[in-house]
Amino acid sequence: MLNAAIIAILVTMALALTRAFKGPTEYDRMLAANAFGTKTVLLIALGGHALSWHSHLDVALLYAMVNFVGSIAVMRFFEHNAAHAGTNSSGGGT
Amino acid sequence: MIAVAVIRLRDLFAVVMLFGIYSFMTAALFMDLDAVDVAFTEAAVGAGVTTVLMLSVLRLTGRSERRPAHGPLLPLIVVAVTGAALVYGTLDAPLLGDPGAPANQHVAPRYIEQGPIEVGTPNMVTAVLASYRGYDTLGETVVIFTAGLAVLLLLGIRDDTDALPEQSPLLGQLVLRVVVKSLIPLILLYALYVQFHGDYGAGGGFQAGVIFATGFILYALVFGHADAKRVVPPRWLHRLAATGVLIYAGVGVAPLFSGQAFLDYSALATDPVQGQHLGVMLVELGVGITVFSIVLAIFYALAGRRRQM
Amino acid sequence: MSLLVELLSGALLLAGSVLCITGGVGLLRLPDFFARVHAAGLTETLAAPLLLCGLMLQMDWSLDLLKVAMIMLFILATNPTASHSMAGAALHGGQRPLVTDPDDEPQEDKSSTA
Amino acid sequence: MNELPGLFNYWAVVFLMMAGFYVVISQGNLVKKLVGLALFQTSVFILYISIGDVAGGSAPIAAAGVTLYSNPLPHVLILTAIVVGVATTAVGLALVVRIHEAYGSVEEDEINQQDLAADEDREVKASADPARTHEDARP
Repeated sequence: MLNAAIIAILVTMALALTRAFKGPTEYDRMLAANAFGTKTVLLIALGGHALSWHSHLDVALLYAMVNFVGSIAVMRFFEHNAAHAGTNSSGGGT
Repeated sequence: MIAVAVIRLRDLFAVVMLFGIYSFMTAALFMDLDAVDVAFTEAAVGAGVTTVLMLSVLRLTGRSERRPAHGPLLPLIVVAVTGAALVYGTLDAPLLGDPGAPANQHVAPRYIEQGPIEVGTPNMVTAVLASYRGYDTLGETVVIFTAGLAVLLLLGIRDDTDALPEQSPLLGQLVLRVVVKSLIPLILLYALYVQFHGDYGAGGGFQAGVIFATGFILYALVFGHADAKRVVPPRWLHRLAATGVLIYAGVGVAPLFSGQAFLDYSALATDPVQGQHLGVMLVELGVGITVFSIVLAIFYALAGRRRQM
Repeated sequence: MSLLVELLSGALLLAGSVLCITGGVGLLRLPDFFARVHAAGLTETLAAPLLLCGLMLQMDWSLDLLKVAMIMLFILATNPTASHSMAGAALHGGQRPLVTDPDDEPQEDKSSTA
Repeated sequence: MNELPGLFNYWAVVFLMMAGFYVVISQGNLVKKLVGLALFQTSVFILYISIGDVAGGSAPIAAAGVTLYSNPLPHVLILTAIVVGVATTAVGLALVVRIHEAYGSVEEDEINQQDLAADEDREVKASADPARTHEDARP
């Protein structure tokens, strides 16, 4: 059952990756990246257990944090652009 | 993983996004290759800090620039030829996972067999990092320090807090604020755990410093730079960075007084193993402090800068 | 007892996997960004705890169990927050939810350009 | 996935390295070039780590009952290299920011053009007034 779960996570990762490549807007890419990060956390937690890696849970925990920080940074970037778009009329380009 | 690399050659913002994903994958690969510490570092650095720094630069320079300057044919040919040469070169290389490969024959067995006994830390990576190759690590710490100095020199050291009246645009989101506020202590606690547990499990000064800095970067992202600078003034950071290097070098100098070699921690206590342990811990602390303050200072310098035109 | 735990863990893992894939498909197939946010955010927030609970049931008592709990807590706290503020950012950045049927979209485009 | 046939890791590394190399030499945007450099860097990391891997070994953390560990030395080298790498990338980014402030662009050819234009400007001035260039050259 663990294996089935791992395969499911891998499939979802692939789907998220496709969305990240296609992503018509940047927001889609960001969403996909976030989903991908979460899936990586799960993959390492489950896969590490299945393959009995050493201290995989530390890494998974760290990933969860870093993923969140990354998303926040991206959002801040967007909001900044949006604020600039109001004055510049062009969304952040030079 | 390979696919990521290929399709990544596109729009600038997407590139940074995908680079984050790519970092995650690299780190997962490192896990698979039994390099726990490296995966740890790559995750903290590649996916977190690099993304944040790149984004703050994109904010400054604009992201829509994209123009193929000349035809891709010539670079492609160069790349293909170089790649072919390299592939040809690998044909003689030892197979993946071969215990008899030359790289695994020379000094590694000694580190593996003697490390836990001589240094007293179960994590051999920490032992090698701080004790056997202490000189290297001192050098790396100094390099990081120098890089931080270079960034500060390029971007200016003034901390004009009042020059940044802009509030963080994310400040308006109540949910985010509350969650982040409650998460930051956890992150910092975890960083301390990584720092001091590095002797036994994955972790150590480099990772802990980065995670600690990540906590503050998160704070700065959500609550704005002015607030973050009030919590950790840049002035302190500059001093902290120097302090970290000094701790390391000081630990190295201390044995000289009792007639031992530079960075020979055995002289720090009466029992050599205990001395080693103490030395490793202090050195890791120095590294952690330096890395933390340099990463945060770089972040302040890059992200606190306003667009000039 | 152990059989029960095993079964329970298996069921949780299976449910988690199904949700996970659902979320992935939703992420790929739904027509606009806000629908995708809801697909990804909602399923992930449930799938992750399910999977991690399933994992916890298979593990022995140790510090690792606490770590899994921490991961779960972390995902539970950060994931909805991230989705929420992503949707907020998108709305702020000029994205509007697609309220009409996606099949009507081309016509609407034409009328707006005309 | 340790069962992957022998040399695959090197090929993956070479591929990644070449992808990074290609980005560096073919793209005009300086930020993009830095990303390419980072890609190149990671490929080297992977090379080292895969060299240090030992089939069937466990992570180099001493544990009871484990006798085969993977090689800790590459791990140490790469561990420090990653952090140093991010520091150097930061220096590069800082340079890019300064360049952007000085030239108003981060595209290589635009910067070159501006440089050329500035040079020509100077030459024109110099040919118009040879005596002044002499003075300029002395200090």
